[in-house]
Amino acid sequence: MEATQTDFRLAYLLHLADNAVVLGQRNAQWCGHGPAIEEDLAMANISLDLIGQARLLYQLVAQSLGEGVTEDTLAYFRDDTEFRNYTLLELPHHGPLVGYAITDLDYATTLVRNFLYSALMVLRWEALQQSSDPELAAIAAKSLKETRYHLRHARDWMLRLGDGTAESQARMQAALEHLMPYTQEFWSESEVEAAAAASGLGVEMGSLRAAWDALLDQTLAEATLRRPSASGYLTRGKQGLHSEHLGFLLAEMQCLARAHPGAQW
Amino acid sequence: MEATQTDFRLAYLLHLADNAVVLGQRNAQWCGHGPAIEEDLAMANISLDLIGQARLLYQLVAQSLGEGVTEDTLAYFRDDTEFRNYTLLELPHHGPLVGYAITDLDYATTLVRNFLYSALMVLRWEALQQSSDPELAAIAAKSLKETRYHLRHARDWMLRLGDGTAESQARMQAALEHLMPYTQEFWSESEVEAAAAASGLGVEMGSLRAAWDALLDQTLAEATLRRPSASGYLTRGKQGLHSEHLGFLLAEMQCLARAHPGAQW
Amino acid sequence: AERLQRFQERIDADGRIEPQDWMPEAYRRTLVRQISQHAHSEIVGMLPEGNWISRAPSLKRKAILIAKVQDEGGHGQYLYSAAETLGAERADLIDALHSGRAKYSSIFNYPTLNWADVGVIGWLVDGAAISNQIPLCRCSYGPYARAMIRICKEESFHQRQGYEALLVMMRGTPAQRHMVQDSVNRWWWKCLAMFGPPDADSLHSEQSMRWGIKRISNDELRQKFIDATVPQAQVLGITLPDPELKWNPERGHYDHGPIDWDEFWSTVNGKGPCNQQRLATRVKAHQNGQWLRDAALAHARKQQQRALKEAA
Amino acid sequence: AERLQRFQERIDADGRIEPQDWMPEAYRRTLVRQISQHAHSEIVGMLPEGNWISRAPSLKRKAILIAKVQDEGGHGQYLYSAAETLGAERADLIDALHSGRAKYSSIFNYPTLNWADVGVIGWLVDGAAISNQIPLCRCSYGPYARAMIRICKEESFHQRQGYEALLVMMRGTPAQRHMVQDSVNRWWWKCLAMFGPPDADSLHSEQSMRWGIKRISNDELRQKFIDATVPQAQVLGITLPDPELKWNPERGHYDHGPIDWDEFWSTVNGKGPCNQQRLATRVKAHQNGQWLRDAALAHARKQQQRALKEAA
Repeated sequence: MEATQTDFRLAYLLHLADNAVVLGQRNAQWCGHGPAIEEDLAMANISLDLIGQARLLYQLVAQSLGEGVTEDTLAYFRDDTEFRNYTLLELPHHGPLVGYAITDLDYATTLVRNFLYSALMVLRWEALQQSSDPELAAIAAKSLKETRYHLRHARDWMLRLGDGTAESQARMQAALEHLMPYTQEFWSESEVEAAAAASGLGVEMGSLRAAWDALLDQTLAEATLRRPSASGYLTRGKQGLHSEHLGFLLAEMQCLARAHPGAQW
Repeated sequence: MEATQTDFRLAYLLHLADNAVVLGQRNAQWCGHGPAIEEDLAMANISLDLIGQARLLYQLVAQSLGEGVTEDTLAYFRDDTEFRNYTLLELPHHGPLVGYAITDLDYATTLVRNFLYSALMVLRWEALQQSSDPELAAIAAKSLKETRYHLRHARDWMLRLGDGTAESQARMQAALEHLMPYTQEFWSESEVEAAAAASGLGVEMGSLRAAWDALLDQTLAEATLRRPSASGYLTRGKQGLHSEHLGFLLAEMQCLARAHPGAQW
Repeated sequence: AERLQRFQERIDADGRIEPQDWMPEAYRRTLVRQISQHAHSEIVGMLPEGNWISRAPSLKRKAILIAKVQDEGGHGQYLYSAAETLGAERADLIDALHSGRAKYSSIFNYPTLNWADVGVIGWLVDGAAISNQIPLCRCSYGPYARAMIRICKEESFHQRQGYEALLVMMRGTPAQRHMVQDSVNRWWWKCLAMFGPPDADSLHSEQSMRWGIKRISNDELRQKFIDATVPQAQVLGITLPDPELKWNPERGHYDHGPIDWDEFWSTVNGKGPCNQQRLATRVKAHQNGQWLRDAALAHARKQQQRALKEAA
Repeated sequence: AERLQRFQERIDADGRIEPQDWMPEAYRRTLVRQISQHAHSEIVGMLPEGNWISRAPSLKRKAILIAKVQDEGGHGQYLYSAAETLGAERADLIDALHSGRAKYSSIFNYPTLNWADVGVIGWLVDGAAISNQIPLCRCSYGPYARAMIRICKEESFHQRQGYEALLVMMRGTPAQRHMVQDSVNRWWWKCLAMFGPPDADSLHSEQSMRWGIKRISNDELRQKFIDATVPQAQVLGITLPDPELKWNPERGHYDHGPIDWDEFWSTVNGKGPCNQQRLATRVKAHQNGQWLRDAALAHARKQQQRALKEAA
């Protein structure tokens, strides 16, 4: 019983941490390549927040695991199949292409993803402030403030670019069509989430859905964008079944740390 | 004396092998993304030849080193600073951009590089057939045949694309301007090459220069392309001082092998 | 009517129809559809395996993989040529693929997630493809039959290579064995679905049988594949992910559990994990290559005009 | 002439010139050139370190590096603002950079080749930059002086962070120590050249001194930097790659070997290892962002028109 308790707690925290580190890694790719200096700074800021959140969450897990496990062991020495992030967050910053395609970054994809995810996380962190785990509740309170900023940033751009030029609207709509099916994973059942919700550690995701839908609909209306159907393949990144993209992301992220096992930095 | 003999022999063979494996890795990136199916096949073919050459050369080195060293130890478990390839060959398939830029592949860059390098290697393998090292001479004979095909492929495209449309000519000329300065490294002195040439193992690179120049000039004239000056920064990849690009190339190439040290495949 | 009778007689006598022969329009259309779909599958099929070329864990395996993916491109090429003998234009066929009108084998809409997938695709996916294709070597249309003979030979080689790579991994570290098992778990059911829906639900089969384009039923081919694969899995030391899989001495065949046809049809109808990315990658490669193909054409025209001028 | 006299008197009395004050055209031009060049350096300077964000070997170092690169972008932003107080348009300044008319610090034309470069850039490159910049905190032009105070504060923080990261690496594995030494070998001489040519050869210095834009000579600043750095290198346990570097008790300073000014000028004049790739990367980012900036402008106009309509 005790073991199971720990199991789903750690799995739940890892899911939250992996989400943050993977999106943080992705968003940091814009550093030096953004469409305006202000956006380089904004994206760096969002990345920093996410990596900060990931660190706090990994540290909680590391404490529980003991035996020399650190935040870095968890970020750098687990393989892709051990990661529990939403598939949405590992996708590159462009439309649908195979894992080893190399192509220009598209800021529309970046902004739409940040909107879809931060809209969810504002609601989730809000709820997690009442988590039965006081340490998670504290992280939630801190992350909520940061995520509200991420949401505002993404939402502002949704409005400006949706209702900007014909080109910007087309780009935003295309990004939305591409990414929307991945949001199904937010609402799919997972044993870990169910157990976490039942125990009071986590939150019942279904309870956030109406608010998320409303936020999305209202933003899209203002942005003069159409809401695409979210149907299509149901991804399962949070259960460890990822896309072809995560392997490449982690290969780059982990290469140096793994070349020097045991080294301190 | 004997030790030095071995040192420069191994260093020379590694230089040749690293050239082949790095360009082979680069050219294989086109697989599935080429401008026509025929080009996917041609580039795969060139890659295969280069990787085959690298294997033979690494095997020679591994034999000399003994102690369980294999071709794969040399390709997968050396760091970027230990690689001795020309910088030209590690550049991505696009114009000058920083190491962590992500952008579309440009086939013009690919073809111009293959031309500049295979023009050199046809001459070099030809000469190395007379190497005092019979094993290297045998590899040279085999590689010469392959490289002649690589040169013909690249040269045909230089002519067609140089004297094709205005756009294709501009793309080829731009690729030429970008890559030409890197060819200076072909002619710069290195101790290893000097020692190899002196001993009869290698070839005096200066002795190939007039023929390379003539081949280039004649091809450019036919292709209605201008020969840019080759001045600019003198790269030193063959001495282990690389660009920002090699680290990324090797991180991806080596990630799986390094995640499973000691495994057989 | 007389021509049609001669045509059917030739087929019934196991003769070959050649490009210059008369053939019914529907026969021609069916063949163009099937051959081009097969060609598209070879081209799209380069992508899942191409995904691992840059990360192949040894130079030998890298070379084998590149050669294999190259062979697939080659198969695509001569299948397009076979379709061209029926009057189809390659540009039209490719356009049909890119616009979503033509299909390709749905198996390539699944991702390759670890290195063992390369071996498993060789062993199981190519294995299933060969089972499907061997009967086509006796297909009534000559150019297609001859292309299939060559393709089947090369595919069998790939299948043995794939299996051999898995044998080496299964003799390796626990992590390597785990990769193989994980990969088989993901691909096994998809491969069984490759033989198509149960005979009872199959649309085109009957007419194709009569025309000598299809010669063995889906269920029969699937059973043969399972019977051949189970002992190979045992030698390998992996578990096929079907608790109902067991030898039935009465039938003289292995019984197996039910295939999830909903999942299969969902993927066929565009909702698989990689449908969009596979197609978009091909479209993008084609678009990015436009300037080169245009220039090659322009150069050829210039050359021609120069030749004409010199001749004049 | 009277205004000019008052202007020079204010400067000589160590007063500040503010945007609304009269100033000679040449003073304004010199400042715009210098401030925008400094802003460009901050922006281009994001690239060498940005190269390692994705590969930072721990989450803590990744966060520190992102924050640092972000700070550099921020410095660029407020330096552009300072230039704007002199009547310059940011779009023009950026265009001057992208078209190659404006310069940026040549130090960013060298590649970052291992992780230690991130620490060494903090310690040595930022260190040299601070030595150059501290006198600018007393620059005669108010907005520039105030921007420099803030920038120097943040740069000093970066410098300490860089040095601390190197200390940790030097206490680490032999491979880590080797990285640090390799990095120092590559950067040391480039950093000494950052102070500019010897006073004897320096072009703009004299006038700039008189205008209170420059306050200490190149050679003096360089000497101070060396004197401060040598003991830090000893604590770190690395060898500075200059066999002639030694304490001269008579001068009360460290003597050093000759700087390779040919290499320096060659890089300044466009032939460094990364000149093209740095500039092309900035140009491409700018071009790729055009659609977004256009759309933001279009949106703002629409909003304005709606507001006007409502008001009417």
